[in-house]
Amino acid sequence: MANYMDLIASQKNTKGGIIEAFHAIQKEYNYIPREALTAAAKAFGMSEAKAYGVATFYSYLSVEKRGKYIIRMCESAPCHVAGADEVIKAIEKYLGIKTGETTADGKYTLELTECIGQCQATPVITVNSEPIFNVSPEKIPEILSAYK
Amino acid sequence: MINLKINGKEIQVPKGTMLLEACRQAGAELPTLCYDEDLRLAGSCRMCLVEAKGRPTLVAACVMPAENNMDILTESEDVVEARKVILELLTARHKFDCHVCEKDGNCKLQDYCYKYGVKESSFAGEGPHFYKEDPNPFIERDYDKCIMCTRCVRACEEITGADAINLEDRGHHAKISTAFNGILADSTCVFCGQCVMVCPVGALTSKVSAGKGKAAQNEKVLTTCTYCGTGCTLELNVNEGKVVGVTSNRDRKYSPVNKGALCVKGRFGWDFIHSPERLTTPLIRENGELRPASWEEALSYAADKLKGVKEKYGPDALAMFTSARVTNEENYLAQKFMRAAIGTNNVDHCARL
Amino acid sequence: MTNSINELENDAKCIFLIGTNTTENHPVIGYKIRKNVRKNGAKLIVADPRKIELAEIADIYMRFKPGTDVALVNGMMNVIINEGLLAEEFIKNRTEGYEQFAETVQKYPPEVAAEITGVPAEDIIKAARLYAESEAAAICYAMGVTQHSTGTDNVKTMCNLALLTGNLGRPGTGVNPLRGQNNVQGACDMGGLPNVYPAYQQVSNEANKEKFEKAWGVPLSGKNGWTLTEAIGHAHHGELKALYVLGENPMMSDPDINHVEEALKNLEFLLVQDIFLTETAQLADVVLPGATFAEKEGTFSNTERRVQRVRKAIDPIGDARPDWQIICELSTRCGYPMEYDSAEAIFEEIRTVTPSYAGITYEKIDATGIPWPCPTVEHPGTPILHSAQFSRGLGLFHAIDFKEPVELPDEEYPLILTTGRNLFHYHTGTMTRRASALDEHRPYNEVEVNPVTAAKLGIANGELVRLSTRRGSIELKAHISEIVNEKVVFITFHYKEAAANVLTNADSLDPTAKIPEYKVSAAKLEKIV
Amino acid sequence: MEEKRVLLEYADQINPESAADYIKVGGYKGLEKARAMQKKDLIDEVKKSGLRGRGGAGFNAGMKWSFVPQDAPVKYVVCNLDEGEPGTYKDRIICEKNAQALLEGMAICGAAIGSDQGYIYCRGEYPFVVELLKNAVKSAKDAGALGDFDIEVRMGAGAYVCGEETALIESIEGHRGEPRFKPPFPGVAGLWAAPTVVNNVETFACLPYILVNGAEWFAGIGAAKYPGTKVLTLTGDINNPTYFEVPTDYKLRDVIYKLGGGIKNGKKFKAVQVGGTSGAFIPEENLDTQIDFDSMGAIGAALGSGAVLVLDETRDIVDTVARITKFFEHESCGKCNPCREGTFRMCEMLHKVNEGKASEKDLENILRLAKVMRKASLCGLGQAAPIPVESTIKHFKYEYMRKLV
Repeated sequence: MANYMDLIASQKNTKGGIIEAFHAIQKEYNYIPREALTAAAKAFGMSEAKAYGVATFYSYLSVEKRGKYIIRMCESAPCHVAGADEVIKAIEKYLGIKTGETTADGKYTLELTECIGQCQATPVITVNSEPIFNVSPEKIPEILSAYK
Repeated sequence: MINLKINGKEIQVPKGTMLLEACRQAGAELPTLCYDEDLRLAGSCRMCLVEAKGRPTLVAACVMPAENNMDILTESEDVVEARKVILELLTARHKFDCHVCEKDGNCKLQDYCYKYGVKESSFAGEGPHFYKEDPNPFIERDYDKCIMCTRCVRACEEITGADAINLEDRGHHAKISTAFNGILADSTCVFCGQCVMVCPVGALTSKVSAGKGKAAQNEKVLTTCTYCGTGCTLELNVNEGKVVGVTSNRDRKYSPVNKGALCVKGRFGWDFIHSPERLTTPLIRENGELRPASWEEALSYAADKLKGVKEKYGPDALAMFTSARVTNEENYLAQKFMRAAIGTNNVDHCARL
Repeated sequence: MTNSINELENDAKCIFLIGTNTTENHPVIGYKIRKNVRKNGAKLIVADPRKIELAEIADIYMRFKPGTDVALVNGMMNVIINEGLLAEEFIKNRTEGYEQFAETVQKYPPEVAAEITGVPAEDIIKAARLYAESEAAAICYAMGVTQHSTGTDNVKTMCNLALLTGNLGRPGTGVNPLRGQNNVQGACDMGGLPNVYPAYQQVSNEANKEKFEKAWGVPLSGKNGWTLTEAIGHAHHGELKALYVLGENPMMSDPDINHVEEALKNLEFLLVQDIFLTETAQLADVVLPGATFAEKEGTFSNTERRVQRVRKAIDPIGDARPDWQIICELSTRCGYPMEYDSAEAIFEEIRTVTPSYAGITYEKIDATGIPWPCPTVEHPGTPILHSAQFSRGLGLFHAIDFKEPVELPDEEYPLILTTGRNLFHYHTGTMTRRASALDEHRPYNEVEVNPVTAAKLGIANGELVRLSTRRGSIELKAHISEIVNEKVVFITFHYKEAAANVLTNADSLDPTAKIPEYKVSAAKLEKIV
Repeated sequence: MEEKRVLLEYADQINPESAADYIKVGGYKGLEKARAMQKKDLIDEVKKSGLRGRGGAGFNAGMKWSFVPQDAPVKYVVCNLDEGEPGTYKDRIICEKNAQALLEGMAICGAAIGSDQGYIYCRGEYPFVVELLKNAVKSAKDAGALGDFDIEVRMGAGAYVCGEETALIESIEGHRGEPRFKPPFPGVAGLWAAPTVVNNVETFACLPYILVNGAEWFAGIGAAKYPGTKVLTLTGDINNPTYFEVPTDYKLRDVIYKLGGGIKNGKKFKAVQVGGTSGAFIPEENLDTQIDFDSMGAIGAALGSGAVLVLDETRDIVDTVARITKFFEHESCGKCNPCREGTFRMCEMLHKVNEGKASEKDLENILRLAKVMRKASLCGLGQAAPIPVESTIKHFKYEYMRKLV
């Protein structure tokens, strides 16, 4: 795993690039650990409180530890009318967790997302930002079992 | 110069004047919650909205520069309705405990609700509930009363530069928070209380003053801080003959050095005044112990002693340490006393210490 | 201060802080400096043995060895002279003594200064350029500069720097001592000093003496009195027999407290007037209860010489009385009647004998205080001194060589102890230790010790340790922090339970100002076993 | 009626990352031409084409550029690729099919305003587009196609509000994506307080074609007051849920029944929401409206992002709108009171209606709140959030009424 200091340093010359640094950290850690946030704040000349404010503003950034696979269910109107609610229920049932939670083994985190712009194939979920199209409750076990 | 009309009145203001100021000049004082003349503009509370004829939306007067030929209405039906709805939205989440609130009578939310006749909110529903105890002896943080004007965040950043607080999360989950929503003592907070100073409601109050007198009931006495040499102006809040708190006057005229800003000692370090350890009577040492004495006895005794030493050893056997903490008048008298009454120049104070 | 506080927020383009932990000791001035740096991009140079808060946002931070101020600034001035960054016109028109001064400074090339101070030569060079090349550069210092056996030299050196670059008499410039106490400026202005009457009129000058004899109606002594530190010494030796202490606490604030205690106990009569039974009052023969600032009228003069009103908010507590009334009563009983109706009546008398205050009235400062000199009622006051000329005419350069502090670390006492304040307490703690919230927040003293030193001594953070000097020792908690380097430890002097001045040296006084060397004592730190 | 493909003419025929491929089909000729022109003439040409922003406000692009002070030392060109309107993915399609046209368009804008630095702010939901664009920029730079003009790609992190230009700017600066008050407009003080032109992908991508074929050519396509083509994305109960590029005088009915192939499963049409989740719901009676900005405006709707969400007769309008209010509650930045509290309470009240717990009084409150949000919110998000609610109460009130207690 890359050291967060290196990840921050890689973005150091990106003007205002703390969000880019957060992306780089999240790619490795799946969330932004506290020490990493503090270090990023310092590197970008921002107070820790402000950096925390930035990190908590954006849905795709998290300051809390998350699973290895982050499953996001789109629930915007096009997916909603295509049956997103039923898919969410199926995922919750399959993983045994509620939306917003992480499985006990630390493998999966289930989140809701707004539209991910793949509306040609609703409903859509993403696993670690990779979209999976035309999902249905029945397909869920097969889809998720591929992520070990 | 810009020519515009406010409530039908033609006025002229310099270019760059915000509508808020222009309206003020035209005699229309607008309600504001997020506006603070010492802080960068936010334009977010939307209380100072006015109607600019011909525009599809209402404009926030605090952030809208006056333009030529604007035709502004400050209390039109739409404007009043918008303010009412905003107040109802704020009151829908505000913890109402005015009867025990330190800010009762000095609260902008209360004042505007009164002014616009907002008795109850049409939008009352669930939470949000943000209250979390912050174990520090200075500042009470009750975010169930917060109206998200962000004046505290801006004051912390722009006046003090402590950057201890900012916003966390977004939308209606957004709240004022330190990094990782911790306690102030673990943050970069220096407890200057500038946040308390700018809070327009009862979300941020002084724990030292709690329960000692509601803001509106206190008499305020303008004076100069007793601590360091900066010479900050502050207001002693007096209730029933006791000092119950410190606030500050933010008018440069009355607060030329600090313009209302204080430090933790100035704002929260006043209750030594009523410390039970205060000396309340003269004392005379007798048989090795200090015992209470009357003024007459103590003064005569002391004067006799001083005179005795002077007579026996000469005036230079006496000295006085006057004080860097008492007034000019007292220092003047102290050195005059030593020089004129005793006859020595043995007078000094702790300027060097 | 030669200049005013708000210039540090608005006008200074470069601020050189030396020996001032501004955000803790003058917080509101600290805010202004930070705002100027952040908002207007003012340059900031911080020189301090401790890596204080403002060092974080400084363009250059110089961590110099305590007591080497002269060498550091001489090094900077060497660069300024040799790189031609000096203000030639200003020097020519408004100063004297340059030649001899410059000769001395030539002995301090940055490499030599680096050797003495421990600051890298390139930082000294950078700091010199930054200060000298700024359009308006202000020097601010506090007790970090003055509380040395070379305190007077240090201050003169700061003046040299300002003179050399013409940074005087204009907005945003100046030599600005940040005074630590609410009315230390006023106490000096009012003649609370052994050698001067109000407005710094020398007592040894016959004309002055006559003027005051006339004003006060009695013959006066033309002999300079003793300074506070001298007086303690004379008490020790038995020449001082009676001492009247008004709102001071030498048992906490003076060097080598054990020595002070012996001296005070040696007096025939000790009179203390205070608001609390201070450590000093506990030794008194008579204690008179004075009033706090909330209980009386008057004026304070702040560090920028601004005379401001103090107003009575409440009646004195119990039987306490405003201090001016007590002095009047005492004086009258001593055979010199003093009768004033009010503080304002005293102020009116002050105006008649204090030229710099002559134009100030309570009415004029009802809202906004006025910085002296204010010679006439029409005069608006003087925020900036020396704009046209110096009080003595030409500004005088002083040729000053570096001198080592009196007590240097050795094998037995290998560390340098330096003392000061923290944000939450004030001076000897008489007030703040009794302010409930402040004391709750910072209830005990700590010694700041570098992690390397702590590791060497096997000390853990928060552990109780013993700190000793040749004068004595105290026990307090260790606070492990890189704010100090490996050779320095820092403590505050607010706490009677672990009083800093048990440790400090009463014999290392500045020869002119008689100020003790609080910033350098040789000390040792031990684990308590 | 047929599609008219301008931006997507070579879709799937060229590698979108490759500058060489793009040049082969005539790419970068527009930029060459632009660079040979005086700035003022270039701006005039764009003005004359009638090109209007393909995002929310439909502002004349050339006009917007003309507000940029020419003498400012630093200026920026920012591309808004934060298409967060649910049901919208046309900017992604343009990038995936013709990314170089976007880059060329930005460089043309740079030439017009005198900027050599562009930023593309791509939504965090499209990490693969970020990669694609970075490769495309590299390819163009390597080929020397962009000259001195540099483009940096930044990735958002899940905030719909960053589609608002000033929030987007805040986000590039590394801040919370909270909109700024205007004035000052970005054209005067935008990114890092420098004059900044913000346009979206589709707007920029039109520019090479305008330069190559001339302003008059462009002005002659589609609706006179909103000329050119528009890429639409069809979702919901429609037989062909995909994207189309059509001239702007295309009619809504044709979008649904011709290109879209009509309603799925042979059901009847109930409503269509155009422009994404912030758009109005349009009933059957208005289907013969042209899709251009002004025609849509005339029926109280908006073309917006060009998303077309079709609902069939079986759909529950209140349920759909309740879901939409949840979207706004989630995406409000929280800066201004009417939006932060309004979206929250609107969502609460809509769910109350949807759950059959609301009274007529609640419906009154909903409309009262909607009006104030529309008039008093700081940015477009709060101003548009109540539109789906108001438009459905207007056109489908019976659906609400039947759910009241």
